[in-house]
Amino acid sequence: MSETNIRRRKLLLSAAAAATTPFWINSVRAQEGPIRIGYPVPLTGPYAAEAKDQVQGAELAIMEFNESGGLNGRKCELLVRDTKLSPGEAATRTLELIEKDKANFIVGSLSSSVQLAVNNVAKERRIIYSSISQSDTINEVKDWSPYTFHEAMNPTMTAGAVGRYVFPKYGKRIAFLTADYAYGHEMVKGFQRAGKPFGVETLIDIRHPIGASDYSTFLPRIMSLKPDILFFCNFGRDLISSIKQAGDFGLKNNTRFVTPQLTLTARLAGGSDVFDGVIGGATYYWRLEDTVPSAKAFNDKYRKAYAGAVPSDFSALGYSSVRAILTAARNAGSTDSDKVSTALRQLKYDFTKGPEYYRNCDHQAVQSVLVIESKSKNMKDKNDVFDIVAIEKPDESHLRSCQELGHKA
Amino acid sequence: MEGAPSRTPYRLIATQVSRHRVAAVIAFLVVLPWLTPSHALAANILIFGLYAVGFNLLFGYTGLLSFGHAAFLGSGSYATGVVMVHYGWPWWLAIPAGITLAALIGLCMGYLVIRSRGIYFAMVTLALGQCVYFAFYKAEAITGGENGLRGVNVETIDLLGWKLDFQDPITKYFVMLVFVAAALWFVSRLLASPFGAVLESVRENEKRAAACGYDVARTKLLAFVISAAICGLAGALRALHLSIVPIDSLHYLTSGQVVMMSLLGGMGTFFGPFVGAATILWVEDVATILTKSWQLVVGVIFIIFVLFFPRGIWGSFLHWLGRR
Amino acid sequence: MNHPILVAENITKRFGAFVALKNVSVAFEAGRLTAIIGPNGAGKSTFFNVLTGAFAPTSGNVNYDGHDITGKKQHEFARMGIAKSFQITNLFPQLSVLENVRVAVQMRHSRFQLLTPRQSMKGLIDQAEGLLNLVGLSSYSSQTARDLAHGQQRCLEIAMALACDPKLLLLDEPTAGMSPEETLVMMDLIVRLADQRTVILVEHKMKLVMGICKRIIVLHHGEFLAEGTPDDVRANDEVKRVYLGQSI
Amino acid sequence: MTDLNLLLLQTVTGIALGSVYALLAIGLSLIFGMLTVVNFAHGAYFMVGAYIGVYVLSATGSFFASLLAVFFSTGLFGLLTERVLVRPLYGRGPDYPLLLTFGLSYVIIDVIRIIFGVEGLQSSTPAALQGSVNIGIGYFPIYRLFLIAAAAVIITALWLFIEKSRYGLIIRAGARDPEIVRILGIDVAKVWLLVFGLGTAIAGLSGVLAAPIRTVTPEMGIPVLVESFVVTVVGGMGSIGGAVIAGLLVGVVYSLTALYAPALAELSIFALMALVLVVRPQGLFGREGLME
Repeated sequence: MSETNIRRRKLLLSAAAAATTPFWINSVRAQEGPIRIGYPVPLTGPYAAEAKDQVQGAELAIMEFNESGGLNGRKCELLVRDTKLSPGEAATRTLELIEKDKANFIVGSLSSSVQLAVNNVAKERRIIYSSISQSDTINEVKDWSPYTFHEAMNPTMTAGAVGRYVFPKYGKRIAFLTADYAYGHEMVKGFQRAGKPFGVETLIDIRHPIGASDYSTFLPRIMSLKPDILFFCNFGRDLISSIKQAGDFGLKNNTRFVTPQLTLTARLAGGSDVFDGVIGGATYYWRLEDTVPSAKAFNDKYRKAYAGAVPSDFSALGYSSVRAILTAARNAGSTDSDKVSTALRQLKYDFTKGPEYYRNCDHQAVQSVLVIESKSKNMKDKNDVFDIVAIEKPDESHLRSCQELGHKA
Repeated sequence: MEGAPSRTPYRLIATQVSRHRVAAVIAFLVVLPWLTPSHALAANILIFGLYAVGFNLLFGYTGLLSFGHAAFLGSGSYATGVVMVHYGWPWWLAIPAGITLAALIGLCMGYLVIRSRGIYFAMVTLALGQCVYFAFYKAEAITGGENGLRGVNVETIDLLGWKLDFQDPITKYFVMLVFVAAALWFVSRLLASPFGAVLESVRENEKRAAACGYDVARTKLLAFVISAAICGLAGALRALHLSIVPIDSLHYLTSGQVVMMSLLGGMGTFFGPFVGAATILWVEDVATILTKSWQLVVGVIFIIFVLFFPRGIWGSFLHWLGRR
Repeated sequence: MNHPILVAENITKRFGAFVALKNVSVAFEAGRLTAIIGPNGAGKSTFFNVLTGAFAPTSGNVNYDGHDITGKKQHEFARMGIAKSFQITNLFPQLSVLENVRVAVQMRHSRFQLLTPRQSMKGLIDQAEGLLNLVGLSSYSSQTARDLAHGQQRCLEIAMALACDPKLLLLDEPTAGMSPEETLVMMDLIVRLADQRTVILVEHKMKLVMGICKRIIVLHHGEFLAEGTPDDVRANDEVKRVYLGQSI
Repeated sequence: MTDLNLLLLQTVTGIALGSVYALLAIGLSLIFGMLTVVNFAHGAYFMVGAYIGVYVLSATGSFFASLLAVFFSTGLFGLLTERVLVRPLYGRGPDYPLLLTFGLSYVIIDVIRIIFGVEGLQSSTPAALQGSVNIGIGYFPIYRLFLIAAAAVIITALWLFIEKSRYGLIIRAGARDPEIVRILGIDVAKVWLLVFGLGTAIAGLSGVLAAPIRTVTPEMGIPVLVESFVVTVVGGMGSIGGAVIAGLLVGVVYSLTALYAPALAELSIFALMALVLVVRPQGLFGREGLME
């Protein structure tokens, strides 16, 4: 076949494609057919395990929704996309989800920067986005939109609850080892805010580059100050490395290690020795089932669906965010962004951890915060790694006020 | 080569395509959105293709392997985003701002690296690129730091009273294509110009070019700055496309990506960068759905090309056409 | 004696502990064809590289037309009218023969012109074709430079050196690796070139230069040994001793 | 703790950090000096070394056995890489091996992800080396002292090998001029093979030595690559002594900056590099003209 022939065929093909591709993709979102939830999460990269939990939680919620008849018979499907933990990649995937796959809602993400990127793309196109990753910034008026919901806790709540627990118990002279990005900075602010009434004294706040592999150079100075509490305001691998190295320097002998967010996945990756005695906050821990009925119900469903596995914080977030949106859609009787947004605002729910609701001004999920301590003894099974030492009840007064965030209400 | 008799239809096509190379590339880009699985992917190919064109000007035509070109893509994006978000500039004025900053950073970086050659050049550009990364990372108040810059939003474009919906992916694509086409025209003219000849001579034999009387350092510096400016334009368009500027657009892996694209497509060819960008982004897009090990797939393809097809896809194709 | 166009004064060049040139002073007369000869390791190539600015001398200086040019950059030499050819063939291998010369010709006219098509600059192409004609390569103009035979490549290099219309042309062993036929062609070309400009030739094979050069300079072990007409040099006892066993 | 003690302790910390940098840079520099190949997969070999080390340690319980296993396995892996992938590229210009190893690093990282998973491995300090000890100026982790000693031993062994052994002589000659080696009737290809393997083996060793203090993950080699580039540029590509001194220097500069201005610590090593480039483009101990 000659080259010209091939070219002509290609041209015909693309003309045909052009004819079938509507130019008005953006204007009308499908009100028929299945409900589509776009789910951009970091399937590959360092947080793949967390992402997998998020997906499993979301799928469980969708299974329940479909089994109970959907939205007047309309079933829901989950469109999982890999963000590779990159905001640029996430923005592209979100564009694809909205433009090509006609997603009705977007849920997901697992980093401060990725959720802000996804949020920006979704809000411009008036699509509801529910974020399941910690951030204070997304609550603020600059990034927020009527279509932005924040299911995860935010640093102010998390650090606040942990701080209110540890300050009276372990002392008022504190030091920070902080990952130098929004998450770390916000956590520091959260601790200091909570510490003000207790009169805590910040000895030093050392900022380390995110993703640093060696923390030794920051440790001698902290040691020389002999703080009562050392806060590790970092996440994932940074947390594991820095806690481990600080332990090696012998810092643990006189100083209590605290981190705002202590997750099951990090604890399992780091090992019991490294984390022994470390205190932190959590959205969810499966042992909540001992006291909270909805947690028991959620765990049972999860175990049944995933061969006995217990849900992590990320499974719980994935589950409750998706379930909240679908419940709201059912309440609204529609998938229209404005109607569902209103319904979400009116929603009071208890899916995994006791009662929750979205605050009206910034759509932050007001929820209880768990304070947990890592243990190396008396473990019932491999997942029994924390003791829940305190639970702070849902309380708007622990959040930054709407005015502070720049909202009118 | 010029003036070579075209005996077969294949050669005839090759000659025709290379004679009207800008038109040929634009024709491809016009139909691209209907060939790709999604419009967003087409827009990414458009942007990264231009990024690779800028890079290729330095690598393919001047022979300098830079591992720091993300600095230009990223600073182009940031400058465009920052003037829009913080200073309320209109989008059409923000694009030149992106180009300008990228060119300026190119000038500073070029001044430092132009004395080093070969592999050293690659390493030093990499390290300086990381410096730029840190500078933007630290300037959190302006750039948003790790969170990236959000809010580079354009809803409609007003063209003398004719309103275009910039949220419509096809409209957005074609608006960006206008800029890419202009850049391609410029690069094509540049390559055909006397200066283009000097670039080639520097690539071919630096010592000889100097002996002929060309100031090799200044020639390289100018090439470096122009290359940076084109990558800056790609960055500016990327900011508009994504409506955000992610910090990893400055990361060295983004520099590595453009190296892969250029080599895979065919360095020193006009169309190669787009072929390379399309291939890598497409493979990533498809491989991501099929397997979690997309990096493995991309890496293996890349190694095969380095070993067996150093001319790249388009370069090998042209070579094959030429031999028919 | 004509006025000297190029003067090397007390040139010393060291590479670490090794002294390649020791206090060499030579003046080259304008309009002459001068050869620098010497046995292997005499320092000819080092001297050539110092004269053409490729190496900076450890001490001493080089004057061209009354100006001190020591330490000037490579490209400035061509712009002052000093051209050279290298000992090892040095071309733009993937460009066409015509383009090789055209780029060289272009230097005097356009260096940073970005948007004019180079094909539209007919004058440059004509000049390049003229030079190819001069060195006998007209019929190869569309070939790729690396596909030429060795002797042709050397001729191409001379054409490129001529492109900047040099007053002074320095050639480093132009006949190295050539067949006897090619050597004859090259020698003939050099004699023709020497009619219009000063030519300095570095040569290993003494026999070759005896017939065509007006003046010969002999180096040995990095030092100046002798200077004079071919006959003077032939008669010089020192030179005889150095070239022991070779017929001069 | 007095300020002087803090300063000293910070310096020791920097030396411990720098010994890892030095080991990494030596491998890179060795390969470059001999083969003029910039190994972009160097960080990947570091990571592979850490993985194999942790795996062998948990299987055998012997840290020494894991060191040996890593040295030989990453070395063998390097030999294979050179023989199969890099060798066909000699003579095609220095860019090609660089590009190849860049692609290879992608592949190695993903293969490790497939074998060991994406989460990384738990790596603990060998029991005998746990805890910290008072070194007169304050408490310092025993393992980091061991790290300094281990790096010193490896560097000395390498120095003896290069300066005193027959192979070392060939390597030194070959780094100056491959032609000489060829004229001496030695198979240069074999020497290059050996050097590549040696370089990757040392990269692997630095990985296993760093494993107990870092998190062992597939991506752990990525920042390491950039850092070792900085060290080799500062020390001078191809100079082994330069790599050692620059490694320690970069470690100490980083550490002291971290003491006074922690936020600038990361930038400081790049600033150092930029400074060296301006003042001495070939690096502190680099030979001029090697890059051309």
